Amino acid sequence: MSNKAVNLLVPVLAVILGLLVGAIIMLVSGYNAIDGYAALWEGIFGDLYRVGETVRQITPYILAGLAVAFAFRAGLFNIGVEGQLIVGWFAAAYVGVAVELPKIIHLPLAILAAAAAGAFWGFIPGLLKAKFHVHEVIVTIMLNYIALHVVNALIEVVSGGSERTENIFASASLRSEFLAELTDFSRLHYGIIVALIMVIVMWFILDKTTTGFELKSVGFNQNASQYAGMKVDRNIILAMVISGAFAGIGGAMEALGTFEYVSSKAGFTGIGFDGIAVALLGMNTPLGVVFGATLFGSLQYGALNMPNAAGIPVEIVGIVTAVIIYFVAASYVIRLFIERVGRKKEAK
Amino acid sequence: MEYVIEMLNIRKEFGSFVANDNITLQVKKGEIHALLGENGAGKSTLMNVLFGLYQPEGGEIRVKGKPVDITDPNVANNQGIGMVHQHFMLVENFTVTENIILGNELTKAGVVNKKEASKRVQKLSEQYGLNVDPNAKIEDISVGMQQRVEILKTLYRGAEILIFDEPTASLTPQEITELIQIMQRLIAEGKSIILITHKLKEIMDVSDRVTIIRKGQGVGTVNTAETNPDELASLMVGRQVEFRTEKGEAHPKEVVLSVKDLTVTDYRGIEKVKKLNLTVRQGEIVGIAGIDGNGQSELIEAITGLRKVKSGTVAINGKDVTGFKPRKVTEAGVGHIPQDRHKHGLVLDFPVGHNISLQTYYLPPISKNGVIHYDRIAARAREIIEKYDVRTQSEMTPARALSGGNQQKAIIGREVERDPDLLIAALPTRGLDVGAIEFIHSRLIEQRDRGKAVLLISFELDEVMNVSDRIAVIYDGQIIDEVLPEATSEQELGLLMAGHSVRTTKEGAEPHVK
Amino acid sequence: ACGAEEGAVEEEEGAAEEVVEEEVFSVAMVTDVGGIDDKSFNQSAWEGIQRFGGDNALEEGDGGYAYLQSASDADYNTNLNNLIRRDFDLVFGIGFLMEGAIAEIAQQQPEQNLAIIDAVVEEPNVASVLFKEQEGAFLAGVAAALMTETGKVGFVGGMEIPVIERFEAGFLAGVEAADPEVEVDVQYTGAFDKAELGKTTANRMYSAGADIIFHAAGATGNGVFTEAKERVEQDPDANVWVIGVDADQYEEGAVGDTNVTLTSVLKRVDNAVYDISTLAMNGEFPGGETIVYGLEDEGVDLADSRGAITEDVLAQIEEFKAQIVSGDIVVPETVE
Amino acid sequence: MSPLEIFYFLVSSAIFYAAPLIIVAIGGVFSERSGVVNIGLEGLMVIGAFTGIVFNLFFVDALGEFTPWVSLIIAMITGTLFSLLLAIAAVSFRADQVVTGVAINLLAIAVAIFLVKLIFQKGQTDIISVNFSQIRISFLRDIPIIGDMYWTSLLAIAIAFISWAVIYYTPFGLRLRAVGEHPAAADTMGVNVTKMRYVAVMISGALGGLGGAIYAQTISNDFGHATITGQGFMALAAMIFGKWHPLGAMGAALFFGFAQSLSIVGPSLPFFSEIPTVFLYILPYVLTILALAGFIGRASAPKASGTPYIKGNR
Ligand SMILES: Nc1ncnc2c1ncn2[C@@H]1O[C@H](COP(=O)(O)OP(=O)(O)OP(=O)(O)O)[C@@H](O)[C@H]1O
Ligand SMILES: Nc1ncnc2c1ncn2[C@@H]1O[C@H](COP(=O)(O)OP(=O)(O)OP(=O)(O)O)[C@@H](O)[C@H]1O
Ligand SMILES: [Mg+2]
Ligand SMILES: [Mg+2]
Repeated sequence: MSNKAVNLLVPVLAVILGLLVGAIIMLVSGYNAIDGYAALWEGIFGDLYRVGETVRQITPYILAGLAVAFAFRAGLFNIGVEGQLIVGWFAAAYVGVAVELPKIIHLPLAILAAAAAGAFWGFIPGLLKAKFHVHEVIVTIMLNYIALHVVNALIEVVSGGSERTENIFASASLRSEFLAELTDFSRLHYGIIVALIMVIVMWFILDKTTTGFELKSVGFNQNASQYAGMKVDRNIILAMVISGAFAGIGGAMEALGTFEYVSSKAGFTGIGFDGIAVALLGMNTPLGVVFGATLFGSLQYGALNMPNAAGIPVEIVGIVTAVIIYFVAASYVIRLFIERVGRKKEAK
Repeated sequence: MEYVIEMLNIRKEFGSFVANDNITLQVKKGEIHALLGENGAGKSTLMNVLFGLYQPEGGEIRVKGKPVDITDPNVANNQGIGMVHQHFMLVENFTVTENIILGNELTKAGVVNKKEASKRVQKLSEQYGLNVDPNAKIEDISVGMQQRVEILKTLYRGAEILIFDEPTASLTPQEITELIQIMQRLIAEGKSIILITHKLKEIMDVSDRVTIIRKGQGVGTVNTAETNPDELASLMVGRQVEFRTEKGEAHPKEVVLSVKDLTVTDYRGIEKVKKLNLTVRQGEIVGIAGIDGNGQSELIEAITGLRKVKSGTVAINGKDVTGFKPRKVTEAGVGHIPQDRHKHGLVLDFPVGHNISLQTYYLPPISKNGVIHYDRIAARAREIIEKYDVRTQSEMTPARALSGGNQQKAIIGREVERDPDLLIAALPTRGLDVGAIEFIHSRLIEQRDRGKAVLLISFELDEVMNVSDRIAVIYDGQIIDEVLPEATSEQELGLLMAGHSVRTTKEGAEPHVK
Repeated sequence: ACGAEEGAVEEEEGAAEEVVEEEVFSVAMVTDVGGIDDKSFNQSAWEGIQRFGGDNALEEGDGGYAYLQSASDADYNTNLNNLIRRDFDLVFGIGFLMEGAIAEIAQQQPEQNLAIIDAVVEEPNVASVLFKEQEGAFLAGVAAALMTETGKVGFVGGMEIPVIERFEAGFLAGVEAADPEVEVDVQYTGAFDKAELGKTTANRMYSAGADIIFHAAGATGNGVFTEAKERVEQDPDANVWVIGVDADQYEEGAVGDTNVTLTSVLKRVDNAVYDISTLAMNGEFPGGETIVYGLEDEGVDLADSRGAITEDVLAQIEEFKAQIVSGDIVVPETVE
Repeated sequence: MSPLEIFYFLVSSAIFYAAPLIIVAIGGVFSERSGVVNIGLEGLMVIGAFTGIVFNLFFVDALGEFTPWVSLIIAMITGTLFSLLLAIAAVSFRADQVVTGVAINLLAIAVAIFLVKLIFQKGQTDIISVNFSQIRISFLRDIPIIGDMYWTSLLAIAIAFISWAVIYYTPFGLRLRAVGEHPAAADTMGVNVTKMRYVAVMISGALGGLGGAIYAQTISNDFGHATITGQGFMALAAMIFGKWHPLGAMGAALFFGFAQSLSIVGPSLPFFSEIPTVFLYILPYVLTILALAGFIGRASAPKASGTPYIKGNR
């Protein structure tokens, strides 16, 4: 079997295994697995509204996934996507409420503000890693908490003591009547296009630019990269900054599309952490991230329908998702299995 | 029983690739048995089978006549087989003693008894004249001492049969001499040795018999006394070969590299290069001879911008490049074949093709306005792969999968084809077989003949003597003398490198600089 | 037996359908991430809906009463929509976090009756429900001020948001009114889900001499209870108390045979939900209005202290309560 | 509070806060020292907290005062079993260890909440009635700091020292570190790399479960989705901060605890009370970053950590 075919088959088998495990758990727990999956399917594709909402859900996952994947490709583990996303969310919402401008300026400005905020939040661990060799994992974990508290405080300041900002001006919104009507008033917004553009941006940076070449090289071997004349420090910082910018734009999707405001957060959104899973499901490639986000987002969104339509706790989908990721990680076994089967067939 | 080890018709496959195709090796008690073959011939694989790291697909192993099934290194240890690996198997942040006792610890009340263990190591070390400090950390000791630790590891386990996989590849001439003495002492103690080396001279000097393998197949075994290097070489390659590098006279012209009063410190702030002066001209190869650790690495790193210069200057073609970033130095016309190809020379997880463009990816025609053209990288890679005979499946194969010789050829191709005014080659032939060495040497000479400057750093007297036009001897961070190869004997050079008799030799080698 | 049971189920389903055909009023709610067992307002709201369902012979499910739980903030909108699609006559959004979602849907679906708890949405088809938390907290302040033996009491808040600040303001005012000498130690923890912060903060307050702590901090408040209970376990004579919030937190305070819960400030979301549902069923849905539930209409209250508060103090609390109901005392919403 | 009281408070609440982190971080030390990156600490804590609480609730009638202790053992067992998932994937299946860890985290919380809903028909458990409390031995009680300590804190400190001794002074520790630094070397010396890594990951599972159960039985007293929210990641940070050393991890966890307590005492101190609360909320995290950048500096992970060992690979 060709390598490409195997590469495709691995995630497919992982998904099948995940669903199988989920089915077994449902059966053992006394639920009807067929009803459960029917509800899940219904929850994702049931009608236009749901399809719209599913796509909306996928949008921030794509960006969070890109953020994690991009850092990974440069040899960095960015657990701070969550925090970068939160500051991006705030920045976009702030620009959205603070001024009213023509849409053609306002919307890009708000997205840019989010990217800049996220980039700044990524710059800190990048700088500390490059200059002081501080492990980026700890710094980004700490910065997540800092982002949460700082943004909550800023919301209070900006909104004059309230727990949320006003809604952003329409000129900064990603929402569109057209998409809403198309999908039966779902909150589907133009963010998905922004996300897909960012997918292309990541692909372009990594695969088409000298910067991408350097980032990958530094990711694999800092020593050799330095010997080859690359600026390792600069590349580490740059990788974190770009990664943070992707995450920040992910926040903008929420600020300008899904919610159109930002409110105090009692805890993390989870999107940033899920971004790790998305990136890894997608093997850290731009296109892979789209698939990872689609799978992850669909399951998460569709799961909401399970307690409703089949009386099964949503957590079953969490289990299924985890099992899928587990088997993607352990793809060696699946590959071995595919090879064995392949060989047996050849033998015959 | 005549043979202590018999490996009969051993077959080892990696997927569809046959690394060992029915090879037979028989080792007599008390002999040094050399194993010879080109890079990738299958020597290490065969030894890894003997040591239980690989399970063979076919064949039989007998130890002292008894068939044994060596399923893992523990079995090998129990059979009295010890191995000194090509790439050292030492835990860098452990002490010598810890490395030696690992897996076979001496305990007192459940706690590792380091005191007693290090005493034993000390004793063993003295018994075989190995001169090892049991309490030193591996990362702090020289390569030579690391190797002696590897030997101690096997002796500590009571090995009777010792396998040495390319033990001399990374040793200095002094260390090699010591190692040979150690091996002879081991034989005297009744042990048997299997020795893998690419250096025919060593085989001729120390071994009793030689088994030759070629492309995974056994060619046969000969008595060392009844053969000569030429015959061994042709047996190894499979045709008549001439391994002497042809080299005409040098015609040095303008100064390319000029180092003045250079002082460089290491990361601890200790001066490793002290007010060093050196020039290299167009059309000459200057060899830096010296024992490892006398400032060679720091010197190169300072020239290439990888290390901060404390004082002094470095100029390329008359242009001061002191303190330049590596990229700027490269652009000033310097090519660099680094000492450690895995760590510094290659991004092992990148395809060979990417590695070949590791210095030029940002320049036209590969890149324009920051946009990179991978098809051009591939095209260039194919050219160089062809021209430098880099054996790889394709330019997209990860560099990791290439043999050391081919990795090195790719690096040479990359650096030489950039046509630098100054080519710095640090230990360019380490671990390579004679064929590959010859290839690389002729590339260096070719550069010189095209009017380029070449700076060669080597620990091997042979190499320095044969390739250089002028030899600068480095000792304790300074060039203590410069000699002409044709006017100097190996003995003299060796003494110089050890820092001896600076004045007398200087007078003896009077007319060296033109 | 199996067959018989299946038949029974079918019959039931048939019955349910008939009920639907009769066009009985149906009501549903969306919880925030807490879920219907958060021992707080989600739970209380669900209890109100269940009570309403029971009293009006509704079945749980479509055409009767139902709830959906949200897994994240992004789910509110979806869940509300989902319930609307399932044709519930009235849909509640529980909690201020749902304000944006309710506002948006109210505009998209002008025919749909919606209600929101703890926030105001000015749309003609939305009934907004607020509570005078400060009035309940005021009584808690009175109780604390009169019961303290050390002259020092504490307030542990979660995040600094208006709802919690109303609790704080009421509590401070109550203490001030009952005994201006009593000191109040106020501290916010910045989180609703960090029990360890609640515990450490309570530890600090008790160590510094406070003997009664009122918490309005969700699960962070669990830590306050933990600390108080531990102190009582260590030393049965320790005089430490906790005032719970939202629901009657008596159970949380149980330690062996005693209990550290002095009382709890009740926020009767159940009553409000019941009330609004009844109005809507009777065709009097207060769309576009904001209804504020205070002491007067049993929207807030103090829980039974089960003897922890002495009779004379209870009597004084009653007096203050009467004054608030009559409007003689107006409890401030914010801290000056 | 007087300055002395404040000091006692800071120290004792730092220790209290740190106890579960110390244990979990040391679990991470074992795993990573053997060469297996363990991002799944959070998930292991979740499993420990869940089983600790559920077992406590079900067996409290039978076991009485001993319940929390027995719960700890049960939590260690389930933690160990759960960590096998990581071991199998990371060691035998050559899986990407980070991905597996992420999967473990997702799986743990999903399974735990799923089971809670199945068992209790609601999103969180009831509150346990018997939990851990402070040391009650009379002669210790009067000593400041120690008197305010919990048995579980003592346990954590004991575990730190025992782990230090095990990792640095026993044959097991020597092999563990060798396997994490240079598995091929260990292999040639007859050390079973696979076995060592399994054992190490299982120890991290046991300690992760233990830490979770301690957290749940000293602090939250029930289990729900808000019980373990990031403590595992803080433990991971403590492990790195502590340079993969058990005592270092303990120090780092205590540092976190200290910074956290400082943010709580803050408002009652004169010079702190003026600044906006948000600065107190972020204080622990900012202090950590400053400490790392300022004087802790470079941390180097065990060399082989994160890479599956495949015999014969270079
Ligand atoms: N782990 C492996 N997987 C796949 N192929 C391998 C592996 N190890 C060795 N080989 C193949 O087996 C051949 C023999 O390798 P081996 O290491 O035995 O060579 P060698 O004779 O020791 O070479 P050198 O002189 O460079 O040390 C190589 O050409 C390589 O292609
Ligand atoms: N995982 C692997 N996959 C494919 N080939 C491998 C692998 N590991 C080792 N090899 C092969 O092993 C061969 C020789 O390995 P060896 O370690 O002897 O290197 P070498 O050629 O002596 O180079 P050096 O000594 O510079 O590392 C190479 O040809 C390489 O292709
Ligand atoms: Mg070899
Ligand atoms: Mg070699």
